[in-house]
Amino acid sequence: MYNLPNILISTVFVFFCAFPVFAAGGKTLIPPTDFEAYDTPSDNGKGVSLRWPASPSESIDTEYVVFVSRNIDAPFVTEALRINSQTMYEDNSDFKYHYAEIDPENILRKSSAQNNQIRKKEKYYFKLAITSGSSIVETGKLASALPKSDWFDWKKLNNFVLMISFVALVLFFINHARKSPNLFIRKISGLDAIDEALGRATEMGKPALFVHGLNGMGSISTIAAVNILGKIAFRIAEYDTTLKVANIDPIVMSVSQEVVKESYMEAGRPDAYVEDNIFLAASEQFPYVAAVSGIMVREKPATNFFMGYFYAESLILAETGANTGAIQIAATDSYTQLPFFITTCDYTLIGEELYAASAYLSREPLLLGSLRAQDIGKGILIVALVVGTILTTLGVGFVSYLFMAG
Amino acid sequence: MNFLKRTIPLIIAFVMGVTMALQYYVPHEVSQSLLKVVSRWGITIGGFAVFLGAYSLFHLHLTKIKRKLPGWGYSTFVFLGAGITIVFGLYNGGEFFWQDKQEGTMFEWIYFNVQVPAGATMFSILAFFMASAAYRTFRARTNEATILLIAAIIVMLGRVPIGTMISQYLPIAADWIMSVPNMAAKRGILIGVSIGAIATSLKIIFGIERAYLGGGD
Amino acid sequence: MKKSRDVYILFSTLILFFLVNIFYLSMGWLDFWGKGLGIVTGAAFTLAMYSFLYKDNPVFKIAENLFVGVAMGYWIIITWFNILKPDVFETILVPIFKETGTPPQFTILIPTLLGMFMLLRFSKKLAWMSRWSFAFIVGLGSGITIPNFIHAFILKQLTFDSLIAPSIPVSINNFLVLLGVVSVLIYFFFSVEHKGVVGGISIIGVWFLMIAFGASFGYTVMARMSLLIGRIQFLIRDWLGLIQ
Amino acid sequence: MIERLINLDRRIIFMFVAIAVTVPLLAKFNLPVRTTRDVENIFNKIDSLPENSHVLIAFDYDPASKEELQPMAEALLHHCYQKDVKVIGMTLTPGGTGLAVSAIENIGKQYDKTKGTDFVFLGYKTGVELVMINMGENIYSAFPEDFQGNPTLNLPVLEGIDSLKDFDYVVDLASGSSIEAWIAFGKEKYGFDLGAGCTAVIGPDMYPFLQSEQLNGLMSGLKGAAEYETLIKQESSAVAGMSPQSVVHILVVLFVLFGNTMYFMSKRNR
Repeated sequence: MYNLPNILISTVFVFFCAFPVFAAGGKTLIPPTDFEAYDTPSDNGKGVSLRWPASPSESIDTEYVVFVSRNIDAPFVTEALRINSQTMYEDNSDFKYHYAEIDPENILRKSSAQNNQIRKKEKYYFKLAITSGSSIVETGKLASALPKSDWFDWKKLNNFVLMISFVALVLFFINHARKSPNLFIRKISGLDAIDEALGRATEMGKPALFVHGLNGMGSISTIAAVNILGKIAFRIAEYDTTLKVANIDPIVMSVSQEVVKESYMEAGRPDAYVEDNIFLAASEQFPYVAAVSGIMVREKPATNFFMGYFYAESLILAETGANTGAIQIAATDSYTQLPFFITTCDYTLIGEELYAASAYLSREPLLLGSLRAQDIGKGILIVALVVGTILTTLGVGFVSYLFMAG
Repeated sequence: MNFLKRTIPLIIAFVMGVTMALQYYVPHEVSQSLLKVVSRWGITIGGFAVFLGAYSLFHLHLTKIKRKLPGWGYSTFVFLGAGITIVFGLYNGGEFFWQDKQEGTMFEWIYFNVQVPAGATMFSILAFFMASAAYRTFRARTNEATILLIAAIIVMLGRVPIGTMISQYLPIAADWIMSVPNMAAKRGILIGVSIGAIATSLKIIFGIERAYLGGGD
Repeated sequence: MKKSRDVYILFSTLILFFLVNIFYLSMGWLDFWGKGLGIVTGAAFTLAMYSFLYKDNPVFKIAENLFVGVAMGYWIIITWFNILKPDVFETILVPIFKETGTPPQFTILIPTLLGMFMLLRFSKKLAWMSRWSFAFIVGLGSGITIPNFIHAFILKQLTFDSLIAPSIPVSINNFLVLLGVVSVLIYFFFSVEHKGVVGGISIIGVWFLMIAFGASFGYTVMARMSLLIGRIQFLIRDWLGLIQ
Repeated sequence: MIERLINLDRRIIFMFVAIAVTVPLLAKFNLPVRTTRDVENIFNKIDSLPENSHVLIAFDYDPASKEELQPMAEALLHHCYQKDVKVIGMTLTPGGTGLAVSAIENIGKQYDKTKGTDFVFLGYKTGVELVMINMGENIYSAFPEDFQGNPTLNLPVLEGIDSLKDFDYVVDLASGSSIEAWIAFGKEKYGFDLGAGCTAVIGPDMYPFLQSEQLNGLMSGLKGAAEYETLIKQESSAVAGMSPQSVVHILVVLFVLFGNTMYFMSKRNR
């Protein structure tokens, strides 16, 4: 089935091969002594790995060329790879071996302009040559490989083990917390301030203002914020002060109404609950800012709570609040806004402290359990980091190898 | 009915979650094709989400208008803006929406001369509030806030050309702050947040976290 | 009294804006039928937004609500042309009625249906069907998140740099990075009371956090100022032509 | 006296800011911009690309961040077109489409580039990580058509591109969390070189990725854009913005120092 040009090219090839050692600018090219091809491990069945030892004639103007063919007898005309001889060394081989992964089917298809999508499972043959200028010298050995698909990527074993252990941790601790909801959580310092702030509001006879942030009920930050709101409302009912909650999302508003109402009932003060105090301030970011700032300036609440997920509005709200002289307590996991809360509020719960506070107050097993599981996950990573760095310093790469990303 | 409303969604989430998590470890062609198909489906489903957003927005403003809530008059402008844009978008420069998108239409004019300037200006308003907060409220109330403000001042000066003129060490100090303490803290935060995200994903897959299903039974 | 002053300011600003534009257009500095009208509209919206700085006012509210509407309209139209038209309309509907050379891809019906179910969230009776779609998307998202996050944000982020580096500053920095990462992680560790050694390390964690927040603070100031610079450039270059 | 100074009307402070920005712009003095390693890395990467390489630019921002990211996008495009690199644009933000397509096409015209052979804008897809994964498996599946509705298969500009890993370089210009997604679901999953440009707000959060080499370079904010303009020797609006930026930063620093001095003085008086 050979067509004419192929025969021509192969003849040229035979001609080259007849003179294996060519003089290139007075330099003799020595081909690599060995050449191997094998199915790339842990891949999708497309790749073939090629590996060969470095040749002594490597230089900047020398290149390696690999030819590929479907047939051992067919001429090797399609270039599968052409690299500078001083590149693509195998990792950790100390420049002694070259390594490359190629997709032979893709290369052959492109060269023959075929575009059928079906891949045949067949063996590929490879020939390696070293070239410089017009001279080319081939390695005597032909290599062949049959690519095949694999069902597990062994390079990702550590990832898999981590995932499975973390699944086990989360499920175990959530179950554990359901049985014994007294899992220890450290004190969150900002939380003590809540009582103090509410006490002051009572003394001054001024309301406390609670702001949720912009996110809807789907966000964990808002859920945590609503949990804390429930506890604040309980205290408020006991102290007999007014609580105002400014919302931007109608669903968050109705959930907040429920939560606050429940807390008032729990505190035995259902009569003190006023539904209109939990209201929709506006529906867009900046009108919301304007509305809430207006409330702050007009009513001068003694205490402002900013809890949930905040965006750019945080700065304006916290600034206005600080200038009305209110005690401000913030809790957010939006790290970009935290700097502004820290510099304008009296107490700020940072990042995950928001979730921890909500778990601490609500004692919800779901939150407690997963918090504990995450802590253990962090603990493992802390130990790995410290031990791994010490070992690396001592020249032992064991831990860093275990945690290498595949 | 409860089976359709509650159990099936939980099964779908579980099956999808477990399959896609395991898919990551399987390099086989079959698993790759699955990923390709499922991600394409996800994009298509996501395309419909625009109507969720539109519905919430229009519903909110419609309610405002219907109940004559304070400022309801302004809500009509939301419909005006959206209406004009959609009409010109569908008209598509005379080719109508079932043809390919045309260039240089009125639809684009509205985008470039209303949405772009208004959107770009929106957050620049904060530049002013930032300065006023710097003057009136950014206080070194605590040791922590003091460290924060000092780092902020070094970075602010070190990152602009004039910093070099004040002292040649300012940009170097700013670079060091960014790439050592800032980097370390941000990495700590990143690892913590990622563990949190993984835990949340697990809870969703195992049906422990169901907030995404919405309220009701 | 105060209110009438605000109205006075509002109207004089509006009149000034019109006068400036009429002057520019009549002098031919702004070309009405070319880009001129667009630039005037853009300048109007820019100034309307900035009027919020004086106080919340009707002009700002109108501009903002219009903007919100336009942005939503734009989102809808772009979604049609970029997603729904090529992925749904032209892959299923068009090939059924017209010879296009490609057969209709009926598998796309599944995500199309799921997408439509999603919209039933607002129906009282059929809201439960939307849960199937959300379960699909959320389950899919959770599934791909877990292994990829472990790989990219945990394994790749654990760097084990030797504490004895070729130069002393590098060694010190490597040590500080380790200390920073570990102490911040310990600060966010909730199962142990912050006392003794743990307490000490967590205080170091707070310092690292504060320096990092300081950096974010500085960068945020920079960002907002850049936005303002860009808008002022628009006003004095494109609109008023005071600079080139 | 101190109390009155502290409680100065906001609007007076606003005036200071407006003047601090406007006057340097009108005075038109450009300050020399010092380039940093992170920006140089992106520049060197694109500079080293051979002709007809493929660069994917993801315009993941909307008009709200235009003033920071558009100058960056323009500088990057100038450089790509100068190097005769093929530019493929896309976005994950619906509001970003108009800005992206105008930048790609207008700057392309300046270099006599043709749509479809030298550049293409693929348009918008929703689903962030799903889009990246779908592109990583097959780019024609994620984007069967470009922004104007032309079929992408057999488009000359995409010749030799099958999926994400065939790109010589990918740059994400982001105003949100898309860089993290590009790292986790793009770069790490499919293996390509990734650079990023972002608003200054999220800039500091990107440093862990620079150190772990998950990002090869980073431009943050208008300053990053100014550095890139300096590197390609086409100083434009970002460099012009550096003098007001300097002045206004000094103003903010003075405000903080002054405000705190007043605060501590009034505290002592009490």
